[in-house]
Amino acid sequence: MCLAVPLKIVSIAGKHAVGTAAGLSQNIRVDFIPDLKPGDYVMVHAGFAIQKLTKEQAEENFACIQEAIDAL
Amino acid sequence: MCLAVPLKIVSIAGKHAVGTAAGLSQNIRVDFIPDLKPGDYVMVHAGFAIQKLTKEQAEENFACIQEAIDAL
Amino acid sequence: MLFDEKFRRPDGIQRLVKELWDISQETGPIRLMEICGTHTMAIAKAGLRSLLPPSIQLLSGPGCPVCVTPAGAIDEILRLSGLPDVILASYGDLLRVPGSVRGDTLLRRRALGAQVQTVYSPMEALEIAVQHPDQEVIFLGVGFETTAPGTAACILEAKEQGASNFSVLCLLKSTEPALRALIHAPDFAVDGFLCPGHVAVITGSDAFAFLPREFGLPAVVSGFEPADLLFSIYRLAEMLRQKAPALENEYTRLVCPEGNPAAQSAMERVFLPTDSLWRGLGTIPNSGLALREAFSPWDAAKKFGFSPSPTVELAGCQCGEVIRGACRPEQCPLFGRVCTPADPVGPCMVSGEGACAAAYRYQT
Amino acid sequence: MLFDEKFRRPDGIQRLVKELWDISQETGPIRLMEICGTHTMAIAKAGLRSLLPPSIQLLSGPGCPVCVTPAGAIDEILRLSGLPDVILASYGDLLRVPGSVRGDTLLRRRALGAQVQTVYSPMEALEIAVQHPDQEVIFLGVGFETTAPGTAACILEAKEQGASNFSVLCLLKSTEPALRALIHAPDFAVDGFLCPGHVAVITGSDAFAFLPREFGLPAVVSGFEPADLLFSIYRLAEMLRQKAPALENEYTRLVCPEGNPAAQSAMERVFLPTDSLWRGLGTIPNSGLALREAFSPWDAAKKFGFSPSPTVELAGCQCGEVIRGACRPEQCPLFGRVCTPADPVGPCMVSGEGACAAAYRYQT
Amino acid sequence: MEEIITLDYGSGGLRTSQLIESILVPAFHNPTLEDLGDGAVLPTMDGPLVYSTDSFVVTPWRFPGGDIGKLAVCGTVNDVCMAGGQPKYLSLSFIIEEGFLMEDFKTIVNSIATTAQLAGVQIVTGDTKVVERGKGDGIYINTSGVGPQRAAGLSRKAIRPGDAVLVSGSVGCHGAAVLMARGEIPFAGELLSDCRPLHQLSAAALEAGGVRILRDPTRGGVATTLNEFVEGSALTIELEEDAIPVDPAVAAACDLLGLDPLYSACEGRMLAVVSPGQADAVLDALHQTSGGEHAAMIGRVTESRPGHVVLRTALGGSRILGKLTGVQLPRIC
Amino acid sequence: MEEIITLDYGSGGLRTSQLIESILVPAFHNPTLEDLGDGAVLPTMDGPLVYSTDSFVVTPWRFPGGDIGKLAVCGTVNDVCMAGGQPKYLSLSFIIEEGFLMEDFKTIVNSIATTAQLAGVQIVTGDTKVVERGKGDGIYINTSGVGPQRAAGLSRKAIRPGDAVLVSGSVGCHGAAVLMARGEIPFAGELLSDCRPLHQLSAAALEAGGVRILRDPTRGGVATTLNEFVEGSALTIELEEDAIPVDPAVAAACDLLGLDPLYSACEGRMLAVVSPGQADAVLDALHQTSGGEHAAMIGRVTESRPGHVVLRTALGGSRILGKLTGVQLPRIC
Ligand code: SF4
Ligand code: SF4
Ligand SMILES: [Mg+2]
Ligand SMILES: [Mg+2]
Ligand SMILES: [Mg+2]
Ligand SMILES: [Mg+2]
Ligand SMILES: [Mg+2]
Ligand SMILES: [Mg+2]
Ligand SMILES: [Mg+2]
Ligand SMILES: [Mg+2]
Ligand SMILES: [Mg+2]
Ligand SMILES: [Mg+2]
Repeated sequence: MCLAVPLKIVSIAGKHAVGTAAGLSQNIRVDFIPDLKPGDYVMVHAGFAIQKLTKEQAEENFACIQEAIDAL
Repeated sequence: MCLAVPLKIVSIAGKHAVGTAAGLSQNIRVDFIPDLKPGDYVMVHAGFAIQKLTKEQAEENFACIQEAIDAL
Repeated sequence: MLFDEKFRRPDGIQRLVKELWDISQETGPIRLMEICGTHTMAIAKAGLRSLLPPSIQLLSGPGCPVCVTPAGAIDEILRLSGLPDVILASYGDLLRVPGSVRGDTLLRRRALGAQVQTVYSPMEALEIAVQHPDQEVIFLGVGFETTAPGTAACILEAKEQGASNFSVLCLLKSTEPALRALIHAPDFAVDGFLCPGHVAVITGSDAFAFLPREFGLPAVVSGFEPADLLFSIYRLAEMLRQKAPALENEYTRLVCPEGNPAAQSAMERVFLPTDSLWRGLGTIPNSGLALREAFSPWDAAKKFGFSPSPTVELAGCQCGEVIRGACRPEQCPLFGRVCTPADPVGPCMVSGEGACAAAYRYQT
Repeated sequence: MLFDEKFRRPDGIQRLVKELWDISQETGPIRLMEICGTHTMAIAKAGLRSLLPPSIQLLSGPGCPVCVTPAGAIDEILRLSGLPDVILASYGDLLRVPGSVRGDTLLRRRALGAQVQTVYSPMEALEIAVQHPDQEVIFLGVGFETTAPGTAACILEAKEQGASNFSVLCLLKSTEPALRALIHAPDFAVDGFLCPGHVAVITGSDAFAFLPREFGLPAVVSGFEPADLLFSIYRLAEMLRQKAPALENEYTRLVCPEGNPAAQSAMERVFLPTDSLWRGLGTIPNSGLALREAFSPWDAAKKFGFSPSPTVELAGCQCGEVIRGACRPEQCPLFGRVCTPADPVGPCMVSGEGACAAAYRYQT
Repeated sequence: MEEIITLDYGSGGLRTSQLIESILVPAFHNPTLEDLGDGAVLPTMDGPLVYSTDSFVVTPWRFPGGDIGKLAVCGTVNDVCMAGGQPKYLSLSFIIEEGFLMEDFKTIVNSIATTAQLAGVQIVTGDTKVVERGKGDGIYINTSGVGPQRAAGLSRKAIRPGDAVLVSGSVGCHGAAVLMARGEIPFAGELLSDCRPLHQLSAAALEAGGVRILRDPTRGGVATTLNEFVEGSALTIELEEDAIPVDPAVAAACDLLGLDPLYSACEGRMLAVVSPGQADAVLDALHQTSGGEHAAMIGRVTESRPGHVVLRTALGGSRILGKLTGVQLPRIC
Repeated sequence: MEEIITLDYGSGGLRTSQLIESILVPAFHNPTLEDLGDGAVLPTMDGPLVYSTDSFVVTPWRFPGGDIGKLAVCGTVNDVCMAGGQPKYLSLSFIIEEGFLMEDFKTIVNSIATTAQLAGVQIVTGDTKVVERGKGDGIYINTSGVGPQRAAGLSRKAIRPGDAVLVSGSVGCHGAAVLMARGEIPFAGELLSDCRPLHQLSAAALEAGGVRILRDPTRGGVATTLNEFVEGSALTIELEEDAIPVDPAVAAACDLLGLDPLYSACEGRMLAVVSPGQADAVLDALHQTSGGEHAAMIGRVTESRPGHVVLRTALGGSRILGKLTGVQLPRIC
């Protein structure tokens, strides 16, 4: 029930925005994400963006795990 | 629009009655036919009996016509 | 069926037919009009025309409720079919009749989502209303005197039950005013009338006495079996030969001079005469029946409005002339080319035995 | 997809797996519970269990909103589905869950004529209400903290629009009280928790700090990709080996300690904590969310009543025990004989990756 | 709680398999079907084949004298027979509206199995779809059928002046029975559909010889079917009203609504046009075959009114019988 | 006023003839059909025949990459191909809800004609029914198909340990495209159905040799179809997740709704189990045939978990893929 997917924002109008993934687009609500710009990435659950997502954070996250594995 | 069929009355309850023909039965209204008894025949149009019909009248009617034809 | 069997296959038909051929030699062309749509059907079904001499012509008059309902009224009915939560209950006959737009019928509207149910009796329509308390049921009350008493009884019943979601769009018509209008038309050319037997069951045969009395036209109230019809036609021809126009009642097994008083009084209680618009005949004073004031809550015209435009008719359609006997179907410019039974323009092509439909099948 | 690709096919998996086998040699049997139903799905889809040593057991906890909704609540929902002019809008998940009568589900009710529409977002439910002004639309608001903010936003929007035919049956639940109840249960036997990443996006990872702090249980907030899950399991095992229980956040790309303040404040504006009934856990104080007084017009429980019987459960079903980790599916007397994926008795057999459905497929 | 058919049964998954394995395969058991592949492999049949299909949407699904299952077998069996074939294999495809009672489905399946056995055909391949509530009418069935050609050259082109027109029994029963079951005829009473397989009657006629064309007068009835025989040709079919067998109850029901039995559907009657020399032989053969006891010669082929069907009435008059123009009897097969 | 289909078109009367003569016969013109009898007479076909049927109830009737007409031809053509036949003749039966636009009907008929030509099959017999408003869903189509057997012995019983499992292209596109067209996937964008006839691909595979069984993974998808291959047997199918071609948009759409492309229907993909020695040859043949460019070997037959389909995940784990339990993707074919 907490399924969420990452989408790329292509346009914003107030609380409404359009996000895309793999060539598909979806109308979503962005009530809970301040300072959103087209080009940003968000995690979307049940039609609502619940958090912003950046490439840097994802890479940092992955590097952290990789580092720990490498240390085994 | 003035299609009518002769039915034989099998039962009566107030303004309602059941008529039959060729083994089929139909619920009809008999608002306009006083003194109706089971066994009587009626002419039915759009669910309403519009007139009583007797074997004697039918035979008399036919005899009349036949007589006129025979006289030709 | 029942007692009618012997009226179907009578002896002596040959003699009657021969007599008609003989008469027609003497009289020259005879134009007889059957008023009742059911007569038209019965004549066609028995193949009567094929037995008659060519000089005895049978014309189909204004006695099919469908054929006389003007396009403007159908337009209004189509409008009603589009109202939300409205169920129209109608005799099947009306479903194929187009309004002022060709092909726009209740059948089409139903295919597109309108709620239209066919009924056999007005009482069925009232039952539908009881079964669907959240919807408005409008019964399309077409017909003549035969149908009017049942419609009246249904309205009385609705009032008694306090049915608040039921109403009748009263399009009932009276025979006599229409016949008078027809006779007064400048192009009137009918020599005698086959009078509607089941109308006469209600009105009494005397209701047609004005035809010989006022207009010198022979008239026979006829039944619906082959023998009834052939014999009645013979009587009309014979009266014409004798130049002795009178009213005769061939249908004595069912019709008496004064009609059915209980049925008449039901009509009387519920309806008032009103002016009415007929296809091909225009507006005829006192030729329609309207609900009396006391029944306004069951009057669909008051509940939902009803203002048929008197002018809209399908361009080119001569149904009015055909009904008046002033034009043969083949003379209509649309006949057979634009207007066919599969794709009818006017109501006379709609019914399988309508004047135009019948003529279409016989042209080769 | 997007940035998640590399979390799907990470290098070094073999080393992680080997490490887990090594750890389990030292620690002996380890019982870890994933709380979130989406974690359960992701673990199954990645085939993670097949990689773990048999002594590391993954249990599916009370984090599937469907599995924790008691039969009495479903009965009430089924009742609502039978009200005239009511459309239920629901996430698909709920449609197969039986109430207290086996096989009686929303799917069945819909097949028999009830109006039940599946939606992906609460906003879709509100749109249905706008499109059907003559009907009452009830949104079945199940879910945890991830879902609650959107539900709150939807209710705020309904109020703003003055939508009078829309309401929410609020069955939202809170994670922390359920975990506390679980831990306090006499048969509690879990060694560490895989904490729900998307719940933590909203609440912040700090919301799970009570697990090590108060109960000495290691806890890792985890993402949903194979690498996330395997690494988080490794961290839990490692903390158990080290006997150093702590809260760790594996899902740093999305989860911060304090969560999403805008989402929290929407929840705060609309909801109040309330006691709530859980399947298998009974009534837990303050474990549910109810609409505040100001939103009563949009509260389906107030509009249509909602009194789930706390006692009705399907006879024999051990779903409650399974959810608590107190009973393995195979130990349920109905498992595999009476209760199968094609004909499920309890909610744990309903979902394709529910604990019982998964166990069923793996027994041969 | 009554068991119903839900969307799951059409999912292609577990429930679909259940339905096939627990209800359909046992009912129709035969080696070809049991393979359950994407299609059936039929043993070699020599010579040309006859192939036909029909969908059945009759409402209500159960009517006096039959049900949609019996109808679905008869309809296609009869079409294959009428086209000169010997029906051997049927395909069977259901479109079920969710909420349909499992018990009713079983009844229909049994009726299919019984009728198939009676008609000597095997159900060898099939399909089941379930549609959402409100997107169907309980159940629709499609069948197709195939079998070796028994007689070649049956065609309207073979009809000649002087040929006799035969019917295997009374006309219009099915249409009237269904209308009554629908409540469209405001009558109650026993009015049985004529629904039955025509494999024996058609075989008997073909064996007797001289058959130009066979046809089962389904939708549109006898009048429409006969029109199809002659339309656009130089030929006329002249019928004798008195010779056409009509059940009195059917006549009564039709009279009431102003309908004509000649336009009412039959689902177990056969029209045959037969060479003059063989007409009596064919009629005898029909009389001696079950279901043909009331077969009658109802007319002749002439050239009096090219392209038309003419009815000689009991009165001695005549009228042209056109094709049905539209739904007289709504949805009856 | 837009022309619509009314009950009259299904009456069996004039309108029905009009529809057949002005739309259907011209679209499908072939000598067998033009006879317009109760059934078609098919020329002699030597040897055993393959025979199959399916009804098509997809909603909406038009979807990206096809429509119900194309689907109805492909579905049956493919079933005949998968059962080892060479489809030659189709029957075609419509159930139309009154009010359906004539224009849309013509579009569908054209699509059927085009696809039939592409697939090398002739429409030889058919039927048209019209049902009342609210008793259908625009249009339903049934087709059946028949043709000579091209390869005998294709059967799950022929599968052996060591056999290779091949798929002709990416999986699950049709199911996802239809869900999106229905608005069940709250996405917009181009997601094309894979709907296409498999006559060439199946011919190529059979020609290359070593084929044990063919199947098009329609309802229930790849996972359910493969389960049907091994259930109740001593065999296992082991799939490699990484080897299974999945379109990124399909993956994205499925992810969003928690669905699995392995359970999503294909309508133009072929699963083949092939003997180990011929696997490469078959794969080459598929690669060289239109529609098979992305064919892949996705797994092997083993005996590790009798009766089950096992997926080796990208992570190196494994999971059992069961049959679909119920509607995951409602009504998609
Ligand atoms: S042919 Fe058609 S248009 Fe002309 S009068 Fe007759 S019904 Fe009207
Ligand atoms: S096997 Fe079925 S009845 Fe038993 S606990 Fe699991 S879901 Fe409940
Ligand atoms: Mg009715
Ligand atoms: Mg939806
Ligand atoms: Mg297949
Ligand atoms: Mg057929
Ligand atoms: Mg047929
Ligand atoms: Mg199938
Ligand atoms: Mg036929
Ligand atoms: Mg098939
Ligand atoms: Mg198929
Ligand atoms: Mg047919």
